[in-house]
Amino acid sequence: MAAAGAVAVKVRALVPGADVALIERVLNVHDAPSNTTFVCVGDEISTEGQEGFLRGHGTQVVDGKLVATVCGVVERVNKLIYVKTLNSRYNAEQGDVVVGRVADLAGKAWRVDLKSRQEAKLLLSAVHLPGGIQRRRNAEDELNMRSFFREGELISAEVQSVHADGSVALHTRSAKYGKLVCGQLLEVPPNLIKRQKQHFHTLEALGVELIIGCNGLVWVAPLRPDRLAAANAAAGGGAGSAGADEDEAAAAAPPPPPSRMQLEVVCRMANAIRVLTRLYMPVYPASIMATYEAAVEGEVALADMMEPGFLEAVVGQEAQRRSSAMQE
Amino acid sequence: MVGVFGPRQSEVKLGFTDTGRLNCEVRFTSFAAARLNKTELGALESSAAAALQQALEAAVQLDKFPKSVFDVSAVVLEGGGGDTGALVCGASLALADAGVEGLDLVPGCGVSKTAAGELLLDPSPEEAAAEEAGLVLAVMPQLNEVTLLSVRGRWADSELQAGLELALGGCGQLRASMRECLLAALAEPRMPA
Amino acid sequence: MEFVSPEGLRLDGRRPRELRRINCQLDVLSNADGSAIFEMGNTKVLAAVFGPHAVTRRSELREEGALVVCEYSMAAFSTGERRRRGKGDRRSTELSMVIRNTLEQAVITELLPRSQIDVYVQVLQADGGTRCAAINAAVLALAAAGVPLRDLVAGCAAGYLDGTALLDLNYTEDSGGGPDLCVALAPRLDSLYLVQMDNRLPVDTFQAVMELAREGCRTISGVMRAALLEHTQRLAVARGITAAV
Amino acid sequence: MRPIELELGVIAQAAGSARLHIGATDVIVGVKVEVASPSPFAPTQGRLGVTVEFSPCASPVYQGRFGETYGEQIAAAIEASLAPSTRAGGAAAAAAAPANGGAAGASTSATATAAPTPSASGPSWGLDLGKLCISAGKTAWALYVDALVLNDDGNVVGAVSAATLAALVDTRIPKVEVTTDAAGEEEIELDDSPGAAWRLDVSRVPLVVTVAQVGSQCVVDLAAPEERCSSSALHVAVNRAGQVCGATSSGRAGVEASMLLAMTETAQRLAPGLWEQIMRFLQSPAR
Repeated sequence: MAAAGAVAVKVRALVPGADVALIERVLNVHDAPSNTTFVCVGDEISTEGQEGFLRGHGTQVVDGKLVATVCGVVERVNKLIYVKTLNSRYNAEQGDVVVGRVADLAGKAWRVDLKSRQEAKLLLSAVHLPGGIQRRRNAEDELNMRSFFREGELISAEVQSVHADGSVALHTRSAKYGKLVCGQLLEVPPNLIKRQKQHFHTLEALGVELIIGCNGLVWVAPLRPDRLAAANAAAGGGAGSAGADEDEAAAAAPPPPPSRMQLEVVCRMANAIRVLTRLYMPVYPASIMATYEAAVEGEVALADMMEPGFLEAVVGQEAQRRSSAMQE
Repeated sequence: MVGVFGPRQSEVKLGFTDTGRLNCEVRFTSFAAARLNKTELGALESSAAAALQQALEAAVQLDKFPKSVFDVSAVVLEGGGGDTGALVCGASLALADAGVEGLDLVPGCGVSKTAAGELLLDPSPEEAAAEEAGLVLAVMPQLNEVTLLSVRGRWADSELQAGLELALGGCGQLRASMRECLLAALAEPRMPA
Repeated sequence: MEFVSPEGLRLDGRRPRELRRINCQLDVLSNADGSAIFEMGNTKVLAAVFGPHAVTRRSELREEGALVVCEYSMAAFSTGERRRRGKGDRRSTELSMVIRNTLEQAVITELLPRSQIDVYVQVLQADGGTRCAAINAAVLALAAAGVPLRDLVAGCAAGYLDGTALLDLNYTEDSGGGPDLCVALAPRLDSLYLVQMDNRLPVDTFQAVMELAREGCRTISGVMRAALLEHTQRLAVARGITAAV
Repeated sequence: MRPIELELGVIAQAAGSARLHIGATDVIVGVKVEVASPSPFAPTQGRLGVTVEFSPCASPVYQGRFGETYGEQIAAAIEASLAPSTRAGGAAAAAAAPANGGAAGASTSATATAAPTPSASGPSWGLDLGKLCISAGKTAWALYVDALVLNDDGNVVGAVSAATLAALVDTRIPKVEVTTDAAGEEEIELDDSPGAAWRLDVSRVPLVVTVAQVGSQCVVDLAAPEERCSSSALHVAVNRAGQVCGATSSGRAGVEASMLLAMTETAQRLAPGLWEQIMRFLQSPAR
């Protein structure tokens, strides 16, 4: 991570499960309010005091009793009882904003890896043609599909529909969707991401663009005033720079190379998300900003953001926030 | 002895790439490596193949051959010291002879450092066995780009630099003779395949 | 060789019906969707689950349910005597099949049509009972990955040496030449998912050994359940779920 | 560089072991010692074997035999850094064999002398395999270094090398005594008590550092996504004094000669500090 020549290397003991211990210590797991019910696979879920129930996700009925099939938190909505898992793959829902990587081309569609349960397809008919022309896609378009998106490229898209068998169809029929270049990609467990009204965030004051994909892939990039225009141009065929992504090296890529300041902000933002992920904390703009600001205020160096010291500070901050929320 | 086959179509199961692929295979004849048992021979062959692949990959313009594969198979007839260097030279010549577009010829050669600190270009087997340290270098002389470097033994800074320069010089000489050889081959009438 | 002393103690000082010390760690690898380390005495097994995801080989796609893929491998340093085990030797292949069969029954595959779950089991230390430890680690990893399971299946071995039924054999006892019974049990459903035995054993003793192994499975399942619950609770708290309610 | 996290003695069945985290890269190295017969090329030396395996737990792509070649390459680089004569010398001796054989017919001694014979003080760097000899030509310790990569987040070579160093420090080799009985047969007695075990001298063991070229910069300790952006890399073995003890290049593109020297220099600057840091940690009482 550091530039060549920096010799200071830290060597320390490996403590397995240090992060978890940290959470436990600071957030007082055992003192947590126990009005929620945790279940483990095979546990019986009590249905007492309820006349009849509806079996939801993560449950099965054995000998007339409701039994959990996943580990998680029991949720009850009227008669429906289901178990919410805390760690599982992304389950697509219509309208979700997602970030994915083009895996390969299959006939008239791109197969996109969303880190989801099943593959997602982006049909050729679901992308804008150059110049926004409205017409049927012909065989020539099919041959030129690689000029839109190539294998290995990152794209942002929206879930158009989820088929009955679970497979996903995407579309990029909006200027905000499309190819992603010159930024960093982060992987977050999808359960840590909350579905929100807005998944595209431009933080103009900092010069950062943030896309929080519902599928757990998060894109952080320096804000380019011309991005929307560039996205259109890229879709307009003849996309030049391919392959190299998600790295500072991408700073060398065409139009105006972001300043060092901007890159630092991007890295700090990315590290803030990494910290949250490591601590199993929800990832949404407010939490990212809080972590980011804590790092700026504490004058924590970029490389030190993953250090135990800062992790502890973040957890401490969270604990404080919660206790004040409780008092209110 | 090196043969080059290709370009041919890539196997579908390997998936799509927009650049070509280079498969290298090296075999030692049983008398070239008589003292080795099967497993040692296998290790030697695979490491030689890896080195060969590395040396050539940068020189062949693979992006001009999308979806295709080249097979380079080499047989070491007699191990007489500096096998890796000779392999690289031979394979590079074979690729050029097969009409594969390349950035440059890739000569390769070795340098040995004796216990007394002397540097020997292209060491003989006895010299190589008695060496204190050695290196193998493959380079594209026209571009001055090193494609393969493998150093063994302990080197002081200045020695390493001197050794590299010596090897670079050796590669320059090799390239000249390789070029002549290719030109001579062009001049000769070809047998129809 | 005497495996059970006159005082009724085994070579490692355990009682015949006693399990070794169990330790479970969850989510140990960052790349995997779910991972777990299951330790039982000196046996230590790591399992990683990737998926469910789209099938990698289309020819293996199953419309009706998920495909479970298993690979079992032993680290070169895991055994007492160092033996270079290439990947894919016969024992590993056999064990991969055994684990796969067990897990395929444990996972509710119908809920995940057209998808694939990769389960990789890596033995870090082997001291008898790797088969069962591998199943336990894999089940923990599956549960940690949020894959729906019929029950918290647990595996346990039992044997019969010196006229005594012994629970959870270690390596020395395992190579003692006596019968060795490996069982995987779904405790709530009370159904057996795997029964494997080598060597001969009288039918009436079999009952006793079987009962012992099932008892062991129940205990192990309990330990695994506690570990999973604690882990779930930690995650929930970190996520602020409890605080929000 | 990213901070390194180390844990020793993780594998009970090994003579020495270490687990190392660097970023999300996670490797376990186990060292095993066994009594074996020495190689016919070097009758007075112990044997050394290095393997590097990628666990499929690291990523599904390592399923089956995939990644074996990569592992072999890393193993060769590490092995060459630990002992000067095993692999490189073996190849040289093999190459020398036909030449000598042709000249001197049955004279096998010619190759034996031609094979690198380290001076009495041991080799100038690496492990002193002469110390691993129990009885010349008959028995010697075989040292097996097995690395298992559980997670790949870049800089695997560096991680394996550092973990190997730590595992070697952790390694205890039992004392043996050779007694000759009446019939002239040699017998080996093992002293299993932990107090009688000796440790290896690691002061000359070099560390392998990977320096990569990204754009026109020399970069060390790349994370996995960064590794995909680098055009070429040089694995340099450097001892604590900063001397180069071997190097291998990898990557798909050529490197300019001047760049190559810059990369070597970077490694030379980095490695001694890293070496000292690791040793200081291993010797600190906090451990």
